Amino acid sequence: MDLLVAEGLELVQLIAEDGTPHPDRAHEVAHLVDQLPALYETMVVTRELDEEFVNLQRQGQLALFPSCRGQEAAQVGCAAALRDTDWLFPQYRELGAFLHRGIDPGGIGLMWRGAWHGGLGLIERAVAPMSIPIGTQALHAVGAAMASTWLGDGGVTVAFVGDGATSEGDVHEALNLAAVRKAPCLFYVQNNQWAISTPLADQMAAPSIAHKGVGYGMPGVRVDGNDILACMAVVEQAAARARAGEGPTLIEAVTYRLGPHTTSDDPTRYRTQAEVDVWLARDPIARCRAYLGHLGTWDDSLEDEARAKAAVLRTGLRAAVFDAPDPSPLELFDHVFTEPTAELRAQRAELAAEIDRAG
Amino acid sequence: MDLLVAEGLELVQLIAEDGTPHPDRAHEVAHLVDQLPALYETMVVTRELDEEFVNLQRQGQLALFPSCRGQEAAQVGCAAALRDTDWLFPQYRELGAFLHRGIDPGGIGLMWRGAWHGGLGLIERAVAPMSIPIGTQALHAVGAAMASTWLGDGGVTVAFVGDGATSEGDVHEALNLAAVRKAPCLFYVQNNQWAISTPLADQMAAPSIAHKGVGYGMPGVRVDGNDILACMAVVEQAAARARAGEGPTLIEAVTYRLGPHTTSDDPTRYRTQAEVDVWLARDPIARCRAYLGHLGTWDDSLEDEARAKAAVLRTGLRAAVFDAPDPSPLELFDHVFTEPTAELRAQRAELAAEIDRAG
Amino acid sequence: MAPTAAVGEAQELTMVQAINAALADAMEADDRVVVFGEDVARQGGVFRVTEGLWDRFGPQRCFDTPLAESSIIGSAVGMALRGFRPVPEIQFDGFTYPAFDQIATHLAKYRSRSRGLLSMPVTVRVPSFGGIGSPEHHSESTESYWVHTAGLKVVVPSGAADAYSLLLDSIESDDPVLFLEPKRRYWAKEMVDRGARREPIGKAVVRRAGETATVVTYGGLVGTALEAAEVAAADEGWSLEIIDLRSLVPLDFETIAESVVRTGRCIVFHEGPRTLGMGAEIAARVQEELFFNLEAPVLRATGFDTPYPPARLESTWLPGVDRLLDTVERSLGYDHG
Amino acid sequence: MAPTAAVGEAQELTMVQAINAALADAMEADDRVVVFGEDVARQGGVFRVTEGLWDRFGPQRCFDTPLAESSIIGSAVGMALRGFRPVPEIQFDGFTYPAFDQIATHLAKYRSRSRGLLSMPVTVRVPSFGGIGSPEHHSESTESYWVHTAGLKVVVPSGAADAYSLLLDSIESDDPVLFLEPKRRYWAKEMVDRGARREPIGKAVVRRAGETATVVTYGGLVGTALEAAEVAAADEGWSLEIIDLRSLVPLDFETIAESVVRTGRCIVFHEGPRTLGMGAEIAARVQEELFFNLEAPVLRATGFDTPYPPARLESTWLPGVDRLLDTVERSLGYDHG
Ligand SMILES: Cc1ncc(C[n+]2csc(CCOP(=O)(O)OP(=O)(O)O)c2C)c(N)n1
Ligand SMILES: Cc1ncc(C[n+]2csc(CCOP(=O)(O)OP(=O)(O)O)c2C)c(N)n1
Ligand SMILES: [Mg+2]
Ligand SMILES: [Mg+2]
Repeated sequence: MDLLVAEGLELVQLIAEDGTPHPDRAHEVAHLVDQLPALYETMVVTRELDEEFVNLQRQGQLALFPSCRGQEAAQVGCAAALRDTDWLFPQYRELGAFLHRGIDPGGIGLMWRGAWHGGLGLIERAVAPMSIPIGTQALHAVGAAMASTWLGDGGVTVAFVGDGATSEGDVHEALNLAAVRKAPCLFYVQNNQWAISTPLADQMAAPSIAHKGVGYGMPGVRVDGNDILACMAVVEQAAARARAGEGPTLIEAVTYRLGPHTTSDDPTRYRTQAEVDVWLARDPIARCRAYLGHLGTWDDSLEDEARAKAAVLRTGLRAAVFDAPDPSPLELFDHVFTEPTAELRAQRAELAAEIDRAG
Repeated sequence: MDLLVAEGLELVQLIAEDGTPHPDRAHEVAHLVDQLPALYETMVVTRELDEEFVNLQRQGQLALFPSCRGQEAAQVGCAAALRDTDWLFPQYRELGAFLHRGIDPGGIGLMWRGAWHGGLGLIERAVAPMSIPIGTQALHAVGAAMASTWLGDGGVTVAFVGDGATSEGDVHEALNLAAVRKAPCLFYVQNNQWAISTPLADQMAAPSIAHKGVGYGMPGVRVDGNDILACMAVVEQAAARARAGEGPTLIEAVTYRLGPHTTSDDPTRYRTQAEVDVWLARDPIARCRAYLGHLGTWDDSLEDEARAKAAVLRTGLRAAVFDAPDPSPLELFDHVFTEPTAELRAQRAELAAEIDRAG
Repeated sequence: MAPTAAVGEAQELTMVQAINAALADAMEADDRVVVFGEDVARQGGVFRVTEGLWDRFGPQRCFDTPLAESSIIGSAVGMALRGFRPVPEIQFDGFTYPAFDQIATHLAKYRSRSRGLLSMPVTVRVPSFGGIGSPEHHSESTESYWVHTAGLKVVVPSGAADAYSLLLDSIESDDPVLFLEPKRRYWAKEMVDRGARREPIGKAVVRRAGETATVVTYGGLVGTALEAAEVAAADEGWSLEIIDLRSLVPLDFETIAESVVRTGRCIVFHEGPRTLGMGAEIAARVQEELFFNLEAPVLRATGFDTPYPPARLESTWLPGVDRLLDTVERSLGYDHG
Repeated sequence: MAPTAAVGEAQELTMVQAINAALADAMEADDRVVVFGEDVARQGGVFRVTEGLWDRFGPQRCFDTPLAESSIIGSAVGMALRGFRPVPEIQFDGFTYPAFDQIATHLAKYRSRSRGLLSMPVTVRVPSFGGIGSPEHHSESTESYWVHTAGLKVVVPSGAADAYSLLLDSIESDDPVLFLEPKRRYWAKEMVDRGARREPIGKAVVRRAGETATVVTYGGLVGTALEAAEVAAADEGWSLEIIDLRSLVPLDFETIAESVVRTGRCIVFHEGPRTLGMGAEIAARVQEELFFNLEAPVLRATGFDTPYPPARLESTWLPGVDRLLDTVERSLGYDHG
């Protein structure tokens, strides 16, 4: 089964909304199914930590947090189909991918606390710092993918972008450059239907985001982003294609942002509860669980273990973030250049003196 | 005949390379054919003036000139299918369109002489100043098209861009915005195969530029840019569609830049004469003439009249440009703002004094 | 939405409400005024600055754009060219950068390129500057970029009343204006009279008269400077003169000069990085034109030459009362040369 | 392509040849160095600066990009992150603007954002400044934008020998460098020793010693200043000290100070618009740190606050020998305060 048919605009789905397996394709994804119990756990942990981040924000411990609730399958499924050495270039909402990579939630928390830009502990796991300016990271991903080819490391690079991001010039330039250079780069668009208050219909007029592949000469695939198996299968094929030197793929993972844009946002200003309810019924975690039930591999202990693991991580996150001491403001002067200039040394001394005087 | 079929990726051609009419479509374009003798003249005049601009550059009268040789049908055909009040947003190579609009070649010449940016006498004819930063004018066109809708003036706006320009983020953003707003805007891409030394194959990997329409939800049409009748027919239909409120169209006019990128360029560094020869054989002017011959409407006096008119315009151009006096440098201070600021008045006085002292 | 009141009757408004009122009044007065940007319509803007405009003026006059800043400015250029008066919003300071090309190469240069034939009456509203604990790229001081770019006016209100009046002036101006709104003063209240205009663009205002030294500032730091002046008066007996520039282009150098001639000392106070911040230009001008009047060099109390810090560090990094008063003290430490 | 010569043997090269030689030597020395941009490969660049690199190092190390400047810088960021040392070219100064966002939000901030974990050894080469009769947007002085943006080094060579040495230093530096090449000096020749390095980035050089006044300049105007100094010596008996900054970040303030302490007079000479041009920063610094040493205010001989003029007007608009000497005269007109 080739999921990357050039104008493959039907939604790839391997698990139906009620959890039943796709009638014909079970054998093709057998090798992925084994991973599902572990990934189920990651999704549950993602959901729970997401909740903890929101709590911490409410308690004044974080400045802001963008919840990924509803997008767990899209994120965990993507990360799971890759190698741990494949570089990821996230936007900011990819908690599920971060956790699958084994990134310490505390390093994410410190970013949202406002302790350091971009997050800590990501780079060490081949994940670029979170990128706030929408779409810009897609170009970094292409450059990194070109570098991978030159290094011959067999790596695939993934640019995570949102549906809103597809409007930015940088994402266009990234898709085009990747296609021209046949860079081993996947463009993984989480179409969560909204860019803050702007629905996809005000963002673009194309029949789907995946349709944009045609104009770049790369496959465009539309996958059910709430179906973890489908996400894995599509990413696996696209990654294999990229590793084989056949170039980039544009993947649209159709999903939904169940929460507000960030903790500062009030989505009731622009969307109805009825719409949210439709998507609540399509919960990716419940779907995975139902699927495992259909396969007969579900076991309640899986849930218990996931919750237990989540509890530990929640505690760890709270410990890392709650009233965490701030870095020294003087450190800011140390990272502007390899060596601070004379001017920066002088300014550092000025601030140090000011801090001293203030006691 | 609907030339704007959504994925219409066959080349629209109404006159075969040897000048024979399309076997089935003659009746459909009958209303355009009447204009051809006049347009033939405009093409000849364009070719001749183009030559004169190049001469003037060689004589040190112009700093630079980008020849449109080979693209006359694409340009004149497009302009001819529009109303004179439809705004055009050119790149810089659109001499044929300018002449069809009745713009004084002298105003174009003064730009290339370096007397004033953007050209003189364009705005008065609903043509925006020439735009050097590639692709940027496409966004102005969309804004102007939106304004047209609000004004209810029934106008269509045309963004001229090159094949190279399609890589720029701005062109993407323009296509997307126009599609979302259903702006009455045509994107007229003259695919002349080269962006300075960069061939289309290094610019993009899509099967054609017209294929990009799909990703924006607008028709993408590929037309033979050396077939003036086809260009007119396609633009006419796209303009009618836009005027009817049905939104923008992406038109790829496939043509060739027979000359160097500009008078500073040496194309032998990057392309073969054999390639140029192929396109020399497809000369748009000769094709139009042969077509008129096939129709039986050709008359040698047409050629004579065109040449005579061209001669007059060449003389006019030389007169306007040759050793033309420069504007006063002090004028620069007058157009920065509606009213010069105190600082600008002071600087203007400074320069005036400096000029005085220098005698 | 701004509470309604009869024209001519002053109301207490936050800066958010005042800007909202100015937009509504401008749209009411001239139907060529259109407001657009990311999330400005349905949502009323992430700071609610455009709240209610979509409802009141309809989706043609107030609309959401795709997420693409270059297209926001580029399309505004096209609208202006066809006679409209666009008032685009760029959601945050740092997101003007993707639109930098359209601003610098077109918005700023169209009048000049067209030899005065085409005006660019575009007011680019930008929630700007730091101080509210935002994530990266949401706290940038962008004014130096615009001030250096010939052809742009740059307006920075310090409070609600000025924001109302200066925004109306900006929208009515035929020149392009970068209207930088200090987010940290968005919720500060002031009496706003919708029936009257204050000093026009290009006129600075002395917010507090003094003799000891002149503090030149703008935007969010005007309030901080006034606070510092209180402290200085109480603790040190200094009397600081505080000048609110209100617009950086045009720069009201006369008001600065008139003050510095009296005080002999000048401190520029702004939050962006010091090198080539607005303080550099003012210092250069003051020393050039008032060389013999200065008792001390013009000094700068500013942000540092680092990227804007993460939220937890911003209050230390930002110039506040202490940095300003330390700088005044340094100025006073100079004896006659 | 640069004429070949044995290493260590000085050759007379144009600046174009010297830059070409530096690129070739850097690519030879380190295969992580990659050169790309619009028309740099087959064509060898519109100024032939990259001529021969594609042939010699192959299409992986030297390649043409699509026409999209943001992608040129954005992809360079990604390459740097994976250990390469990209040397992208932006074809002309004015076309850095579409890449402004990638430069300001990422190239400048990645090291800081990653808390020092990731370096950005990217050298952005930009044929820059005016003086050669180019069309609109091809003659911009962009340095103020980069100098104000924390995290970027800004290097501007004035001649072939410096261009060679400073470019190698830039490519070897782990910090991002905006390398602004003064097009008007592209064809000027100088002896270049490929075996040796000159003063490093961050070190200014006194190109001519003098006592009457200090002229601080860089890039294409260094030659003009030296010319002016000759005229001034011959006609007026003035002895001008000419400082070539070579890099604007880091700024070698020590060399400026050492000179101004002696001369008591300082003129900054650059071609970009005056307001917030580099002259503003230098004037601000000099008056701040050398207040008691100045006999006259720091003055600026610069371009004007207008868009860059059309080619026929540029020679009048640009600061030349006359404007500089008028300004020196103005400086000398100040008596002790
Ligand atoms: C260049 C830029 N413009 C605007 C913003 C403000 N902003 C932050 S998130 C966002 C919406 C992003 O939507 P999408 O790409 O769909 O991602 P999602 O938030 O839905 O995950 C906007 C407009 C930004 N961060 N960067
Ligand atoms: C933003 C920008 N980048 C680079 C250039 C330099 N440049 C001038 S023309 C050109 C090629 C344009 O190619 P295309 O769009 O195909 O138009 P053509 O010249 O073929 O008509 C380039 C790269 C420019 N003018 N603007
Ligand atoms: Mg989204
Ligand atoms: Mg072309």
